Amino acid sequence: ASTGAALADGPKKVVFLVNGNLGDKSFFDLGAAGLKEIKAKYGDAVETKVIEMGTDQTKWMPTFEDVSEQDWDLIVSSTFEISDIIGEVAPNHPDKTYVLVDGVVPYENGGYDNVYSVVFKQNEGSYLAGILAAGLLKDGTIPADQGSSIGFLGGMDIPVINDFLTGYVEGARSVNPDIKVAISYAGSFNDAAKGKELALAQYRTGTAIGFNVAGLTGLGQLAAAKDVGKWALGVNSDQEAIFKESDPAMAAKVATSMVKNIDVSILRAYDLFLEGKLPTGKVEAIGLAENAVGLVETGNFVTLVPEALKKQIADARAGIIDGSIKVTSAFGLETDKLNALRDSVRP
Amino acid sequence: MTQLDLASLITFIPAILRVTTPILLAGLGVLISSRAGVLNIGVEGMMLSGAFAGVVVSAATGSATLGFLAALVVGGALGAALSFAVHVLKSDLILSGIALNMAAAAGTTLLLFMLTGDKGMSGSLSSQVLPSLTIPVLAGIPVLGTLLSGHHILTYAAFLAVPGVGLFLMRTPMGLRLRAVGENPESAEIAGINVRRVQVGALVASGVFAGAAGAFLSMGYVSWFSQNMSAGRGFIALAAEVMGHGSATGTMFASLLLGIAEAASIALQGVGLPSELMQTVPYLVPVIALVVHARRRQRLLARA
Amino acid sequence: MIRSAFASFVITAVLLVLVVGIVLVPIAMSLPDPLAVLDTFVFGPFRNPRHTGNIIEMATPAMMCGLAVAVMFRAGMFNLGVEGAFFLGGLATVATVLLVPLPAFAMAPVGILVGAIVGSSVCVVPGYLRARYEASELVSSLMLNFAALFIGLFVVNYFLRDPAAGAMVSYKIPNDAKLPKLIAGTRIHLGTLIALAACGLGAVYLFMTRAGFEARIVGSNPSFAAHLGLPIRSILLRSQVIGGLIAAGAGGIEMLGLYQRFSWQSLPGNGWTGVVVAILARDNPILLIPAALFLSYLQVGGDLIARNFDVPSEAVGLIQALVLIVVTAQAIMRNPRLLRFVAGSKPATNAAKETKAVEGGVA
Amino acid sequence: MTDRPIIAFAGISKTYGNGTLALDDVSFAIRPGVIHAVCGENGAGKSTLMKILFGLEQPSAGSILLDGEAVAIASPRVAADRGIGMVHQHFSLVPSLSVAENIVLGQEPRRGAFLDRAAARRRVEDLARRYNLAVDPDAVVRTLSVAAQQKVEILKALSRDVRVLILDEPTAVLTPPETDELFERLRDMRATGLTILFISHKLREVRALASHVTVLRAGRLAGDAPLAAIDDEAIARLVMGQAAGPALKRGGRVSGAPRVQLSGVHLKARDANDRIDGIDLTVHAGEILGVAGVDGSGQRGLVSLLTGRAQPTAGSIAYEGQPTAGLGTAALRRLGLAHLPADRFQDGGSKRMTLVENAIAGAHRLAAFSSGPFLKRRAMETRTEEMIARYKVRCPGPNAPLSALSGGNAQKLIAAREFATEPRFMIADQPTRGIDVAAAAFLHERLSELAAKGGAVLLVTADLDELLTLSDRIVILYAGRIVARMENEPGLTPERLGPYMLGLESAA
Ligand SMILES: Nc1ncnc2c1ncn2[C@@H]1O[C@H](COP(=O)(O)OP(=O)(O)OP(=O)(O)O)[C@@H](O)[C@H]1O
Ligand SMILES: Nc1ncnc2c1ncn2[C@@H]1O[C@H](COP(=O)(O)OP(=O)(O)OP(=O)(O)O)[C@@H](O)[C@H]1O
Ligand SMILES: [Mg+2]
Ligand SMILES: [Mg+2]
Repeated sequence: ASTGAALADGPKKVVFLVNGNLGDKSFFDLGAAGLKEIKAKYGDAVETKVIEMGTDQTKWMPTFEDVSEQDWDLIVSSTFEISDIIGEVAPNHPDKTYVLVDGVVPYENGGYDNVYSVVFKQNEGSYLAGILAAGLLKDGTIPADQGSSIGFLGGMDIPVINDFLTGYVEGARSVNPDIKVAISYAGSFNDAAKGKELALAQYRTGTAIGFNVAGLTGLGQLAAAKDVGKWALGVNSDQEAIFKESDPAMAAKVATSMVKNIDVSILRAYDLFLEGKLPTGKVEAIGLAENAVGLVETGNFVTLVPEALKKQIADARAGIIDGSIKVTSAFGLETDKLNALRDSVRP
Repeated sequence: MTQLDLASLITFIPAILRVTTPILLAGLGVLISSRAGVLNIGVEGMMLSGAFAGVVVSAATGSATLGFLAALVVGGALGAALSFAVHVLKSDLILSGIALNMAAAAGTTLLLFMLTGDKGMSGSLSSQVLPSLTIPVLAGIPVLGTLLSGHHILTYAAFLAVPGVGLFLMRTPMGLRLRAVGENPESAEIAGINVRRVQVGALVASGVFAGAAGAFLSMGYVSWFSQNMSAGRGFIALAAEVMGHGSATGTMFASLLLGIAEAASIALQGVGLPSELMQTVPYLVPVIALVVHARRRQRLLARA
Repeated sequence: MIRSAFASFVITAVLLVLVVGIVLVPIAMSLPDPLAVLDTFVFGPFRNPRHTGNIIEMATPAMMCGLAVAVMFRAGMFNLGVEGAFFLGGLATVATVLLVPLPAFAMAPVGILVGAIVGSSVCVVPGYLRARYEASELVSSLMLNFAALFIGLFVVNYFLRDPAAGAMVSYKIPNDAKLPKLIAGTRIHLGTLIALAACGLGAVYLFMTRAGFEARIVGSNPSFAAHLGLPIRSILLRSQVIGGLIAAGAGGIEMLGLYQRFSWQSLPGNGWTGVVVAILARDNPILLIPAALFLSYLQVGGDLIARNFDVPSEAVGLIQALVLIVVTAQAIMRNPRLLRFVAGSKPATNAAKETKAVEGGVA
Repeated sequence: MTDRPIIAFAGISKTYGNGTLALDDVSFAIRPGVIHAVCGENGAGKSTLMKILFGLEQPSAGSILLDGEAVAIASPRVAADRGIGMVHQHFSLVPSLSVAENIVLGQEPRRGAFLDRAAARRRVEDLARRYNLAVDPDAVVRTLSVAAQQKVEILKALSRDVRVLILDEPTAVLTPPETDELFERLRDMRATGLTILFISHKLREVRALASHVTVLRAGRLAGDAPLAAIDDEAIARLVMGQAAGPALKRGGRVSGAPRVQLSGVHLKARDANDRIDGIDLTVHAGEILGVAGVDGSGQRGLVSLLTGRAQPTAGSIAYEGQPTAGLGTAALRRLGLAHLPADRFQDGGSKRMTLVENAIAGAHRLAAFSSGPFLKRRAMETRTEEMIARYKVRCPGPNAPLSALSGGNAQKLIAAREFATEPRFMIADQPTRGIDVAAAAFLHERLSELAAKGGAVLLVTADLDELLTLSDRIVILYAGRIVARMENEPGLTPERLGPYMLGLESAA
């Protein structure tokens, strides 16, 4: 189905509904950045707005209903939690177009011709991060006295976080089948101090490089890495860049970041929408092939990573894109299987 | 924690002290306010605001000291604001504290956004941190060095503040007045003490401690401010004060216990039990400790 | 009496306008249409039945949590377990309707009942520890809230998680278990009636039954209760059980009334709202209703302006915080001069009457 | 000695925030160097006037002249600077602080930043020596007997170089020897030039101590005269607005079967003042057994044993022959116990609750006041109104909070509740402390009536007049033991009891 025909003249109106608050350095901030990019690209031809709905879930539905009744052309929101709500509201507003990032409505039930879902294969990006971490250890770029295992610091034990974990573990194993991964969950996404403490505990017990996937909590890992002189891997956006100016010493310990280009995907959705080519009525899973996820290959990456490892990463990337490498996803994975995976790499 | 030998236990100690520091600082703040009869529920918000002020001012001035002072001043000012609500407007103490927490969470995020265009964190600001201290001779000694040297300056400050606050409360004229006001304001009034002035002072002092606790988070633990980074530590500090039975040393031991429980839950993450269950440890240990303590006290009383 | 109640009401209203004005007007002035912002904040919630419905939906758990707090505070227990009880009650309700095979008509009542019983433990355990060991209920309830959160998350992760869902959420709540909606075009559900009834029953309990009377005696003066020979421990415990059941039941009602699945990943905050509402209502169950509606009205008005104008949601939070302080400000609300000004009568004459009444009683 | 008044009240009126007119155009003067008594019924406005003088309350109209000069006394601090000290009717000590800390509170000696404890202790010792009032400066106030606390209160007032000392019912809690001791001290102080304002309900004391009396009635000045110029009957008439009724006569009661028996009872208590150290005692039906003793001789322990709030550590208590081991207050109350507690607001009622609730509490489960789980509010109210009328409780109405009542009126309401159950065993603990003559006489009649109807009464009192008026038999407690038992024969005088109470003699 296509919504292009429904377009009228005048500036288009795009709204991004945040089911939480901005400032998470993740889904929400990246979504808001996507709207900024749309505005930057189209200027006066578009009107954009970001609405923070807060953490009280009972407020989300009323907001969606209000917004759907207003004259927005494109309504964007993200995370799986919002799927049920779009699932209920969208069929009542067939004249509106919805973009659901990192969530899916039940297309099999029908009636979702105005919803475009896009999910990110963060497990593919994390696979590369796993190769990088294990590779740096294996080839001695990180000397053995720094530690023998790699780390993973998650915000909570939830599917979207574990999707990073499965890819990360598999990538690391592809380099070193016996690699050990210290895994911790903070139980919170905004406690940087706790994040630092968890990271320090991992570094103290033999972790040489850790991957944080915990929003603002995860940034604590960078402070820990700086303190103990070990390595960190960022997530979602380029964490080296955040501190490049303000704290170069800390930025210097971020080997790379695994980025998830939510902003790019929203901009792309808007481009397609304008052209009348937005593939509504179905879900698109985007990953390395679409450049939707990947590693930051500038900054420290350039100087730190040996050419051989760079090539190994590039090969894996090609393998994933051509399908010769399959990366397990945590979505749909039973808790038992996930536990088995975690147990198998415990230091 | 694969092997539980002495060495790994010792490396555990700095972690305990770090986790304990903000709870202890804020707990001492709660202590001063509660002994004066004006329990400060707003520590959480004061902590958050202190963390924010420290980062912003140190970034603006390039001075960690000034940033730290700003954290103290902002904490104290919020103590004065709470006192204004309670003493002048005569609003409910608890409700005003809750309101202050709400306002601090909203206000710091809003100000952060206005200053940096980012609601999440202050990464773009080059803020300063307060140093850790290496104690010259001690640092060299094997076990003692790890125990006593190399901690953050505010960790030392927090533990040194314990006898300070204790002596202040128990041995100084002001402390005597403060306790009298908290226990029996009418009597204090009759003795010619300006009850309101003492309570204002206590709330300001309480705010200053909370501000220091906040500064430890944003200028010690990490070097930036992030949204809601106090993460409930103010409430844990309230618990520490109650568990400490209103004394400075009691508050210190309670904070240490809470710190140990938290540090243990962090260290135990490695053993592979469900992380959710590990995360209950810091909350269940204090309850158990409270009951054990209460039972022992009851038994002692029964025997007497 | 009625006149002075009316006077306080007028003062409240005027104050609110002032507070909102102080924070909102400067923001509104910077926007293209300042009047529309104020208009939306004040009247918006009543223009659209759905928004009016939002007030009532939001007030429903606030009333019940406020009631739970009031019942426990009245018995003299500073138990903050309402937050955790609400969370755990919601979870246990969902777990029951998902895991226990029940006929359709029994799902909601059994679910809520089980939820209430399981969830109430967060209030009852601190109550027991206090009654039995004199361990501070403030501390233990505060701590158990968090313990309940993580235990709940564990249960979701290991027993209720819908693996097909992309988040840590339970399977969908069966439609048969959901509470019926009462008014078309809104989400107002049966739970609202339950909450109103609960407040009424709460008032009956506290002021018209022997058990409630005893609880208030214990709460207002434990020594007096001991003098009378009241069984203080069991009264204390009974109050925490009642409070816990109400709070946890409220969690279950909220889940079956407004949610599709169990999807809380942090404490939802309703317990704190309950404390605020109870303090506003001075622990009076009937006053809980206007107090909860009032807070929800502020919230909906704030949401509307945040949604429709460039007003940051944090500014709304600031307004709400200020309002809380102002509406309990005795210096303003009980200011005799102000009351006299608004009510238009002189308390001096009242005083004379009262004095006479006192002296009349002497003869 | 000059005749110019040191203090003059000029047209003082006071209306409290709740509208109570406590003082209405009161004017009189106090000459320096005298002991000046102020009398009046409960609620006459005595304490209010003194609080105004001490800066705790502000007058609504009128002014105070000190040495002929109008002064505004804005706070106790100002009063202290002007040389006015006050011993309050209700203690104003901080229980967890030591005696010395309480006394220096507000003007602490310092050494550097710290409190100079040695200097504080010395200051207390000096004061104690100067005024001959022995106290232990390091004792924590909470652990002190009431009499000792009273001494601390006085020392605290004197510690600020006072010229005028206000004593608001200082003897209410003292035994006769202690009262005599206090009066000695007060006379000494007057001799050094101190002016003393003395408030009491006891005419005997007023006459023994003061040289001038002012009487307040319902907030107005009812009379003002040198004591030499006025007889007791005239004062009583001024106080009550009418002549006093005939005094109660004791005797004529026939005691019956043993109702409550204690044999070899011991109680180990945390507070040494509450210890019981081997007591054998029987209270019979139809008698009033008076228990005398210096405050802190074990009275509290005895009462808590008899009311089921403590269990004996050794020995046994029997109630009509049945052992009561393990029975709590509720069970004992079902057996017919009633208790008029010494601390009326601490144990006797709830200040925040209404008169109805206070009056019916405890009886609320009776069929008269409840049906099923519900209370019958109407019946409760009617019943309370009857109690208010019968016990002449001065109050704004049955739904006023107890806090709106003066202590005396609160006590009447509490008594009404405790008598209402027609108890078989009544413990009356300081039933008339701080209560005016008329109200006290009324309560005495009730106790007497109860005994006459066959009730057993245990009267614990520090007021020896009361003890001698009411009791059939008397036991004297000292340090947790009974040191004397006697019939209350007509010749018995307070002086005979004194040595036993102070533990100087023993006859048991
Ligand atoms: N703080 C107050 N607020 C309102 N009314 C008060 C207050 N204090 C005293 N009153 C009232 O003022 C009147 C005078 O009280 P006051 O305490 O002066 O009496 P009093 O002569 O000292 O009585 P007593 O012999 O009982 O001590 C009483 O009716 C009392 O109820
Ligand atoms: N806020 C108030 N409203 C009404 N009455 C009050 C208030 N505060 C105190 N009172 C009453 O006023 C009196 C204060 O004076 P005071 O302390 O001399 O009385 P009291 O000793 O308790 O009474 P009594 O002499 O009858 O024992 C008390 O009786 C008290 O109950
Ligand atoms: Mg008085
Ligand atoms: Mg009195």
